[in-house]
Amino acid sequence: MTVAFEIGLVVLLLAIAAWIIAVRDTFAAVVAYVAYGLLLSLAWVRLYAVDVALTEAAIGSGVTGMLLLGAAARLRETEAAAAVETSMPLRLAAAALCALISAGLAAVILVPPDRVPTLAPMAMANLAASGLGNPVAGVLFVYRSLDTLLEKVVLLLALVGVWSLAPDRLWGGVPGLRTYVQPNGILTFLAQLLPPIGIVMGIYMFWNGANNPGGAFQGGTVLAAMWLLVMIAGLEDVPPISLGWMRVLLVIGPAIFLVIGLAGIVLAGAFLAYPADYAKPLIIVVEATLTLSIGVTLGLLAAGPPERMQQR
Amino acid sequence: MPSPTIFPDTTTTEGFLLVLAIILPVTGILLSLVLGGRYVERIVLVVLPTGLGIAAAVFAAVWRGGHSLVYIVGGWKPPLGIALRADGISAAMMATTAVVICAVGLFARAEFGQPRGQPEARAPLAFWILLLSIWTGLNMVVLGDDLFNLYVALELLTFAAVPLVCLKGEQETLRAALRYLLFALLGSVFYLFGTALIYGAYGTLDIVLLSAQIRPERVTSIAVAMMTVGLLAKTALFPLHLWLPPAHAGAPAPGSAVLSALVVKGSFILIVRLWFDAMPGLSNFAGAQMLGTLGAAAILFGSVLALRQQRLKLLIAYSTIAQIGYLFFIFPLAAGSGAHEPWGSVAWTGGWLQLFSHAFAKAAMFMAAGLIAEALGHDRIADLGGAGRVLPITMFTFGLAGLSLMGVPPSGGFVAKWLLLVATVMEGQWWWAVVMLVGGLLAGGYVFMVLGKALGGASEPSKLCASVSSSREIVALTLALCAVLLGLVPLQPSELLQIGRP
Amino acid sequence: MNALTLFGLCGAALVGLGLFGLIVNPQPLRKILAFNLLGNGVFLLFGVVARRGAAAGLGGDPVPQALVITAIVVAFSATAMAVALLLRLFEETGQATLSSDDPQNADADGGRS
Amino acid sequence: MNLALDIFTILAVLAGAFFFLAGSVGLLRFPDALTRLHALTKVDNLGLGLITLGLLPRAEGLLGGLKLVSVWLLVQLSGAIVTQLIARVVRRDGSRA
Amino acid sequence: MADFLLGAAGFVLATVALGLLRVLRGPAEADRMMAAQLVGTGGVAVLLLLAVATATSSIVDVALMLALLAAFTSVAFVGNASGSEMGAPEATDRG
Repeated sequence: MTVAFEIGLVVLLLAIAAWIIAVRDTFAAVVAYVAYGLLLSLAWVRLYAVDVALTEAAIGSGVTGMLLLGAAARLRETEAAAAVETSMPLRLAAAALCALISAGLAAVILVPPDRVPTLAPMAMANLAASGLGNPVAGVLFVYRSLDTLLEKVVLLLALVGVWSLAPDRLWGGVPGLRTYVQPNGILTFLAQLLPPIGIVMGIYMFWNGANNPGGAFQGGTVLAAMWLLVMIAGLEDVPPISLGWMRVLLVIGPAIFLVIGLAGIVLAGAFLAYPADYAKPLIIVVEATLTLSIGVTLGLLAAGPPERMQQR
Repeated sequence: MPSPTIFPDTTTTEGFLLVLAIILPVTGILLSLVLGGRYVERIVLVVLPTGLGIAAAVFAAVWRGGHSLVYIVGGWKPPLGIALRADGISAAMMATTAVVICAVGLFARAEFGQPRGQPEARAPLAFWILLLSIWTGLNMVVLGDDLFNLYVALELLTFAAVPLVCLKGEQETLRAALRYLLFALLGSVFYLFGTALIYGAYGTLDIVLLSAQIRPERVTSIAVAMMTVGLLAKTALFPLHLWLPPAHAGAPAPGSAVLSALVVKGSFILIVRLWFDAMPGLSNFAGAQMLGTLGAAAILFGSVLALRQQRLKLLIAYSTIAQIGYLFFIFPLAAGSGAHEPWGSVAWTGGWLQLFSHAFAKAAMFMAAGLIAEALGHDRIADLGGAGRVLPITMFTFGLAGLSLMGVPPSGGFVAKWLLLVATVMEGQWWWAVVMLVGGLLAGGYVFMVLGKALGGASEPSKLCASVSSSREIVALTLALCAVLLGLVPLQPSELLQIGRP
Repeated sequence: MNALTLFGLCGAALVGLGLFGLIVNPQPLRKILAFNLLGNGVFLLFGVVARRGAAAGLGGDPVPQALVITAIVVAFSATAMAVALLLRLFEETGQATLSSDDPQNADADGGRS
Repeated sequence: MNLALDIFTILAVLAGAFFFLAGSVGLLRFPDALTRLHALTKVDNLGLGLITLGLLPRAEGLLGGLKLVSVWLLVQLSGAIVTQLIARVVRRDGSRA
Repeated sequence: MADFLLGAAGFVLATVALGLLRVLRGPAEADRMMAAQLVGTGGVAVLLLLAVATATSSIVDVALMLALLAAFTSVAFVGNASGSEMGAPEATDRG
C-alpha cells in the first residue's frame, strides 16, 4: 500500500524527466520542468526531508521555473535554427555511457552498507547547546556554518557575475526583468494580495526554522518571489544596481554572519562558535539578516543583468 | 585511527591564520560591493599585501614547526564539524597563490583602474571582486579538509572564473564562458555525486577521518572515479580540455594569468588529495597508469596544437594544456613506489615543483602576451616582428618563462622535469620519459617560434599602438624570475612538501 | 522492494537521463535543463543516504539534508548565471548556440564532455 | 462520534478526489482551451475544497485547522486570478502552438 | 485511516498524472501551463493528505509554499507568454 504511492511518484518523475529530455519544443520542456519540480518536493516529503522539500518547492520549481520560462520565451525565435540533431552514432554512444553510469549507481544503491553510518545521534546530542530544535538548522548554522557562510559568498558572486555581463555603458542601470504592467488589471490585484501573505510566510519560515523545518533559505526565497511579483506587475520599480541601500541589503546577511563569527573567537574561543548563553538569539539575528540578503540576492539574480539606464 | 601527532585534532597555535586567510578576501568582497567602485582599489590595496603577509606567516609557521596547522571551525570537530588544515603543500600553494595574485593586482591596476571622479565602472568593480573571490576559493581549496566544504570552494572558484573569461563582453568570449560554465558544472555535479556515495558509505567527509576508515569496496571506487572525472573536467585534462583555450585566451591578460596559473590547479590539488590523502594505499596501478596516459596525451596534443596557433594568447593557452599533463605523472610515478611513502619520492617533489613553477611562468607569460598585445594592438604571431626591439624586457620575460616550460636550466621547470625523469628511471616506467623529452622539444619549438619572430625578421620596427609602463613589464619579469629561482631548489625530495603527512 | 531503494533507483536514472541530455542536446538552454535534472538525481541520492541514516528519533540524518539545501542554492545560482550568459550571447549574436561556425563541432564537444 | 467524523472524512476526501479525476479528464477531453480552463477551476474550488474539509476534523487543534483552510483559500484566490490571466492569453493567441 | 488517506493521495497523484498528458499534448502554451497549474493544486492536495496521514504538521508548510510559488510561476508564465503585448501598450519592457 505504502510503496504503491512511491512507485507511482517515481514512475511519474522519470516519465516527465525523459520527456523533458526528448521533446522538441523547449518551452514545453520548461513547463514540464516546473511540474517536475513540484512533484519532486513530494518525493522529499516522502524521504522525511521536509526542510529540503520546502527548499525544492521554493527554489527548484518556483524561482528556477520563472527564470527558465523567461529564457525560453526570449529564445523562442532561435528554436527553428537550433533544431540540428545530434548524429545517431553519437546518440547511441552517449546513451550507452549514461546507461552504464546509471547501472553502476543502481548497483551501489541496491546494496546498502552492512552498518549504516549516520551523524544523526551526534547532531541531536549536541543540538541543545545551540538552543535550536531543528537539527538541519543546527547543521547549517552551527556545525557546518563555514559552508553556509561561503555559500552566501557564492550567491553574491553569481550576482556579480550576472551583472558583469552588462555592456559598459549600462553599468549601474536597471535589470532587464520583463514587466507586465496592467493598470487596475487583475495581475495588479494579485500582486497586491499575494505579497503580504508571502512576507508573513517568509518571516514565519525563518522564525519557525529554528525549531521546525524551514529557515533562512526558504524564507529568503519566498521574499524574493514576492518582490519579483511586485516588480513584474509594475507596482514597484526594478531598482538600478547602483542603488546604495540595495547593496547594503545584499551584504548585510553575510557581513553580520562574519562579524558574529569573529566575535565568537573572543567570546566562545573559536571562529563561528557561539557563546553558550547567547547562541540562540545570535543565530536568530544571523538568520534574520540572511533571510533579507538571500531574498534580495535571489530576486536580483532572477531579474538579470542591467539592460537600460534609469529614466530621470 | 589517525595518529594524533601527525593529525592533531585540535586547533594549533597559529591555526587562526588559516581563518584569516579565508575571511580577509571575503571581507574585501563584501566591502567592495557595499562601498562600490570608488573605494574598490583602496580596499584591494589593503587586502593584497595583508593577504600576502598571512600567506607568508602560514608558510613560516609550517616550515619552522614542521607540522600541520589546524583550525577547528566553531569548535566542532569532524565528522560533525569542519576543520581547516595547512600542511606543507598547502603552505607552499598559499604562498604561490599570494605572490601571483599580488603580482596580477599590481599588473592590472593600469587596466582596471577606476577613473577618478566618475561613476562606478563595470569592469574594475567586477574584476577586483572576482580576483578576491578566486583568492578565497584557492585558499579554501588548499585548506579545506572536508569534501563538501571543498565542493563549495570549487564552486567559488568556478563562479569567479567564468565571469572573468567574458569580462570583455565580446561574442567569442561569451561563448567560451558559457562552454566553460557547462563543463565546470558537469564537473561539480560528478564531484558531488561521489561525495554522496562516500558519505553514505563512511558517514564522514573529513579527509583525515576517511583515510583511516576507507576500504577497497565497489562504492569507494565508483565514488572516487566519478569525483576524479568531475575534477578532470575542471582541470581541463585531455580529452576534457575543449573549453580551456578559448576561455583562457579570451579573458583579459591579468585574468588569463590567474586562470591558467592558479585556477586549474585548484581542482588538480583536490585530485591529489583524494588519491593520496583520502585513500592512502588504495590508489590502484591501473587507475594511476590511466591518469598518466591522459597526461602524456595532453602533453603531446597540447604542444602540437600550440605549435599550430596563429595567435599568441591561444598558443599560451594550449601550452597550459600540455603543462597540466606533466602534473599527472605524479600518479603513476609517486603512487607506484610501494617501498616508501609517496611523498618521500622524487616524483612527488617533481610534480609539485612543476605546479609551482608553471604557475609563475604561465602568469608571467600571459602578462607578457598582454603587454605585447597592448603595445602592438594585436597578438598575431606572424606579425610580431620587431617586438623585441620595442619591448625588450617583455620579450626577455617571455623567454625566461619559456625556459621553465621547456625544462631547460636554470629554471624551476627544469628541476621539476628532471626529478620526474629520475623517477621514471627509478620506477622503471621509461615510457613517460620519452613523452617528457618529446614534450620538452615541442615546447622549445613553440617558445622559439615566438621569440624568433619577435627578435629577428622585421626590417622596420613595428608601430606602437600604445606605450606600456615599465613597471608592468617589471611585474611580469619578477614572476618569471620566481620561476627561475625555483630552479635553485636542491635536486632531491623536498622536506617541506612532506610536512603533515604520515 | 522498499520505498527507499525506489528513490535511490530514481536518482540513478535521473543522473543517466540528465547526462544524456547534457551530451546530446545541442541547445544550451536544454543543456541547462538537463544539468538541473542531473543535479536533482544527485540530490535524491543524498536524500536516500539521509533516510538510511535515520536515528535518534529523526526521520533522516540531518547532515546530508543540510548539504542538499546548500547544493540546491548553489545549483540555482549556477542556473541563473548560465541563463544570463545565454541570453547575453543571444543578444550579441542573434543565435543561441555554443559553436560559432558549424553545429557539428558543438556536438562533438558535447560528446566528449 | 469518532466513527461519524471518520465517515465524514472518508466521504469528503472521496468526493474531492472524484473532482480531481473529473477535472483531469476534463482537461484532457474538453475541446478547447477555455472549457479546459473551466475544468481546472473546478479542481481548485471543489476538489481541493472537499479534501480540505474532510481533513479538518483530523487537524491538530484550531491552529492546524486554520492553516489547512488558509492553504485552500490561497490556492482558491491565486488559482482564480491565474486562471483569468491564462484565459486572456488564450483569448488573444487562440490555439497558437 | 492513515492508509485510506495515503490511498487517496495516491489517487490524486494518478489524476494529476492524467492531467499531465495535457502538458505533453499542448497544443498551445497556455494549455501546458494549465496542466502545470493542475499539478500545483494536486500537489497541494497530496501534501495535505500526507500531512494528516503521517501526522506531520510541517508538511502543511510545504503545501503553503507550493501554493504560493505555483501562483508566482504562473504569473511569470503569463508575463512571458507569446508576444505578451496584450493589455496596455507599455506591457513589455524591452529596455
